[in-house]
Amino acid sequence: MKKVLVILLLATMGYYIAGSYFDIGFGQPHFVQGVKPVKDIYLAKTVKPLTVSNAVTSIVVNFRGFDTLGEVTVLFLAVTVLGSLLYKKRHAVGERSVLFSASSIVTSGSKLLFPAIILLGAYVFIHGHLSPGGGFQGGVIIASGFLLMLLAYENYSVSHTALSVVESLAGITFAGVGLLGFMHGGTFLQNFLPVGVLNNLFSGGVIPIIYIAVGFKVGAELTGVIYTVLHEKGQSNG
Amino acid sequence: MIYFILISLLLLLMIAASVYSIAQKDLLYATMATGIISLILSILYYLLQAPDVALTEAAIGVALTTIIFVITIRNTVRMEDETDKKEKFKSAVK
Amino acid sequence: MDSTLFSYLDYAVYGTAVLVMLIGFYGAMVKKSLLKIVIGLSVIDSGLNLLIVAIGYYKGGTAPIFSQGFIDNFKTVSKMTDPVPQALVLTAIVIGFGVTAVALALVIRLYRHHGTLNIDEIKDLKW
Amino acid sequence: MVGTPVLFIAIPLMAAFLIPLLGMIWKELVRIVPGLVLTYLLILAINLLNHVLVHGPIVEVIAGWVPPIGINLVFNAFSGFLVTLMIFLGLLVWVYSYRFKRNVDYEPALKYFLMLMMLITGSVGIVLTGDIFNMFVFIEITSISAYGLTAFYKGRNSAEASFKYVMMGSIASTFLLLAIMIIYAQLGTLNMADIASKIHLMDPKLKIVSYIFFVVALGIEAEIFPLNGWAPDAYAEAPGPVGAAFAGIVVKAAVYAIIRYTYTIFDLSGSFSFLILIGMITLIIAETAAIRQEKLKRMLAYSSIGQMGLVLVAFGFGTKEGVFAALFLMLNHAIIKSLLFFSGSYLTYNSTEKKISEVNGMSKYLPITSLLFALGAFAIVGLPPFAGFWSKLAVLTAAADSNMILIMVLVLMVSVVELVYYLRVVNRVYFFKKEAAVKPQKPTFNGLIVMLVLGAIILLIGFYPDAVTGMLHKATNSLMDKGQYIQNVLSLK
Repeated sequence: MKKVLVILLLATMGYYIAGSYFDIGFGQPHFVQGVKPVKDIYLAKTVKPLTVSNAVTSIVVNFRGFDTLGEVTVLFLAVTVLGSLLYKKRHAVGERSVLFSASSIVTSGSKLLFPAIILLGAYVFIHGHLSPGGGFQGGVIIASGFLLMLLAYENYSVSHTALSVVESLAGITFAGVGLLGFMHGGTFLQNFLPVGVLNNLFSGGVIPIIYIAVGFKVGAELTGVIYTVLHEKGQSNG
Repeated sequence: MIYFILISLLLLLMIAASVYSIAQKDLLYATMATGIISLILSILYYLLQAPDVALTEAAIGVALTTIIFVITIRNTVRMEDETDKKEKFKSAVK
Repeated sequence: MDSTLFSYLDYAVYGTAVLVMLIGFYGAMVKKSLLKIVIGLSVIDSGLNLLIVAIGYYKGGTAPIFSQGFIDNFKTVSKMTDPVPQALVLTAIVIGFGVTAVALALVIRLYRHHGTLNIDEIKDLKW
Repeated sequence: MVGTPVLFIAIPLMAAFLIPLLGMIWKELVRIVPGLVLTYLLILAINLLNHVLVHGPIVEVIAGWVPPIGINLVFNAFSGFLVTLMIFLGLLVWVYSYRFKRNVDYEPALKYFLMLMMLITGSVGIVLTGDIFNMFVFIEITSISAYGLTAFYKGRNSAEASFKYVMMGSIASTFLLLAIMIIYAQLGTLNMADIASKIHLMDPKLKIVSYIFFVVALGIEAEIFPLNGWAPDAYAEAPGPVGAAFAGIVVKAAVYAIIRYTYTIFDLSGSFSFLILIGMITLIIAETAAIRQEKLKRMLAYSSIGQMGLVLVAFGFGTKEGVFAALFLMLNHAIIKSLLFFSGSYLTYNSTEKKISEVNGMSKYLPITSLLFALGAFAIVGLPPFAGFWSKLAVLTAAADSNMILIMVLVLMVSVVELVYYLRVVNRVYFFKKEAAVKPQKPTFNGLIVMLVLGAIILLIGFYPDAVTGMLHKATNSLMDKGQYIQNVLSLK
C-alpha cells in the first residue's frame, strides 16, 4: 500500500521535473529570447581582466567566490559535527576499525605511492587556474593519499592538532585575502594583485592563492572526516 | 556514432547500477554500485565537456564516499535484512 | 543522421538523470534500513548533478578552458559549454559529501544505541 | 558609513576558523570568543539599521563585480530588522548557554559554540544575500549546524530526531537546486533583482513549477504542514537553548526566504492565496496537535509551527496591513517563544521524560521562572496587556481590511485552543501539588538574566507598542516596494 502511494507520488514528481527539463531542452541555447545570460560576461571577463585560462576556476574563486567561502565552511562544519556526533571520552579513543589486514605488497606499495599522490594533489591545485582541477580536486586527492596510508598501516596516525592547525590557517588565509581585498579595493574578495600574462603560472592575481588555501583546507578537512570515522568502533564488531 | 553508442550505453549502465544499489540486500554490494554510478557519472561529465566536475566526481564520489560507506558498514551491519544479527545483539545486551 | 540521434539524446540524458533521482527517492522513502536510506540520498544527488551539468552542455561545445588559439579568434567563446552549472555542481558535490558524512555518523550513533538499523525497530522513527 | 554588511559573514567565519587555534592557548576562549563576535555584530547591526532607516538601503558588492555578475548582499529596512533580531536572540542564546554548558568537556563545548555561531551566521546569510545559489549555500550551512546541534546530547532519541532532519533537509536541498536550475536555464542569471526584472519573460508553466519547488524546499525548513515531520522531534531532543535558536532564528530565515520569493522574485497571481491556504492548514493542524501533546517541548514546538502558519496567512493577505502584522508576529514570536523555551527547559530540567505533568507545583520552588513562563504563555496567546496582543490585533485588522471574515473567525477559534493548552500548563505550575520524584533546578544567574531581559521586552512592547511599530512600518514599505529593490541592486556601477 505504502509502496503504491510512493510510486504514485514519484510518478507525479517525475512528470513535472522531466517535463520542465524537456521543455528547457538539451544541448541547444535554452535562454529566453531577449535575455543576456551572465555566462557570456563570465567567459569574456575570464580572459580579460582576470587572465585566467579555466573559466570554471574564475567563477568558483572570483565571480562567485563567496559561494566557495561558504562551501569550505560547510566542510569545516561537517568535520565539527562529525567530531561532536562521534565524540567519546578520552580512554575510548585510539581503537581503530581495521577494514582488512594489509599485506606487505600493499604496505610497501602505499609507501611508494604516497609521495606521488601528494605531489599530484599539489600539482592539481597549484595549476587550478590553468587546467581542469583546482583546490577541491587537489585537496581530495591529497586526502585520498592519507586514506591509503591509513588503510595500509594499522597504527598510522595523523596528528589531530596538525590537521586543525592547517585547516584553521588555510581558512584564515582565505578570509584574510578576502578582507585584504576589502581594504584595498572596497569590496570583499576583490583582486588586488597584478594579473600577469594568460597561461602563465603566476597569473590571475589572488585566484591561485585562494585556490591553494582551499586545497590545503579541503585536504585537511577530508582527512579529518576519514580519520574520525575510521576511529569509530562499533559495539558489536569488537 | 561511437559517441552516441557510448553515451547510451553509459546511461543504461547507470540506471542499472542505481536499480541494483537500491534493490540489493547486501549493503556492501549496494555501496559498490553507488561507486560505479559515480564512475559512470565522471565519464559522462567528461563527455559533456565538464572536466573539472569529472575530476571532482571521480575523487569524491568514487573514492571518498564509497570508503566512508564501507567503514560505516563495517561498524554496523552488512545485510539489509538483519534478523539473526539482531537476535545476537539482544542476547548480548541481556 | 546525426541530428536524429541527437534528438534522441535530448530525452535520454535528462530522462536518465530524472529516473536515477526517482529511483533514489524510492529507496529513501520505502526502504527500512537506515543505511539504505542514506544510499538512496546519495543516488538522488548523483542524478541531480548529472541533470545540472547537462543543462550547461551545448552540442559541439568545448570545455570552458582557454588555450592560446581561443584568444586569437575570440568569437569561439560562444562555442564553449556553459561554465556556470559546472561551478554550481562543484559546490553541490562537496556539500553533498559533507551531508552524507554527517548522515553516516548519525547512522553509527543510532546503531550504537539501538543495535539495529531497521527503522521499524527504532521507536520514534515513524513518519 | 559605520560598517558594511559583508562583515556579518566574514567576521564570524574568520572567528570560526580561529577558535580551534585559540582553544589551544586558553580553553575558556572557546566560550568567550563567540560571545564577543556576536556582541560586535549586534552593535554593527544596530548601527547599520539606524543608518538604513534614515538613508536608505545598502547594497554590498562582493569581489568587485556589480550585479548581475557578482554576488551582492542587501541590507535594507526589512532584512536589517530581521538580522538585528536574529543576532540579538543569538547573543541571548549564547549568554544562556555560557553557564548551561559549564559541565561539558572541552571538545563538545568547542563544537557546541562553533555550531551555534555558524547557525546564526548561516541564517543571517540567508537573509542578507541577493543571490539564489548563495542562499542555497547558506541554507546548507544552517542545516548542517542544526543537525549537529539537534544530536548534541547523547540521549537515545536525539540521533533519531537529527536523522529525520537530515533526510528532510537533503530532500529540501534537492528541490532547491532543481528550482534554481530551472530559473537559470531560462533567464541565465542567479541574481534575485535581475531575475525579478526578467521574470515576466519566463515560460509560465516553468515559472509555476519552480515556485512550487522553492516553496516545498523552504517549507521544510519553515515547518509548513505536510513537511514539518522533523520539527517536533528536533525541538524536543535538542538542548533547551537550541530550541529557542531554532524557533527564533532558523525558522525566521526560512520564512524570510519564502516571502522574498513570493513578494520580490515571482509575479504569480495565485501565490498569495496559496500562502493563505498552506498557512491556514498548518495553523489548524499544528494547534490541534499541540493540545494532544504530553511533552512540554513538543507542545511548544507545535505551537511554534502554528505561529509560523499564522505568519504565512498574514503575509498571504498581500496588503500593507498584512505584512505589518506578519512582521510584528515574527518579532513577538521570536522573543516570546525563546522565553518559553528557556523557562520551560528549567521547569523540566531534572525530569527524564519532560512530560507536562512533571511541572506540577513548580511555582513554589522556581517562583521567577514560573512567573516568566506564565508571562510568556499569556503573551503568546494574545492576552491584552502583553506583546502578543498587538500582533494578533494587527492580524485581525488586516483580515478585516481584506474582507476575510472566515479567516478572522478561524484565527480567533485557534487562539482559544492555544489559550486552553497554555492555561493547562500554567494551571499545573501554580495550582497542582509537586510530584515527589522531580527535583527542581534553580536557574543559573545567566539564565535568569536572559529570561528577565526577554520578559522586560515583552512588557515594554505590551505597554508601549510604538517602540517598534515605526521600524516595522519602514520594514513593511521596503518589502512591498519591489521596483525600488530591483533598482537599488541593478543601478550599481
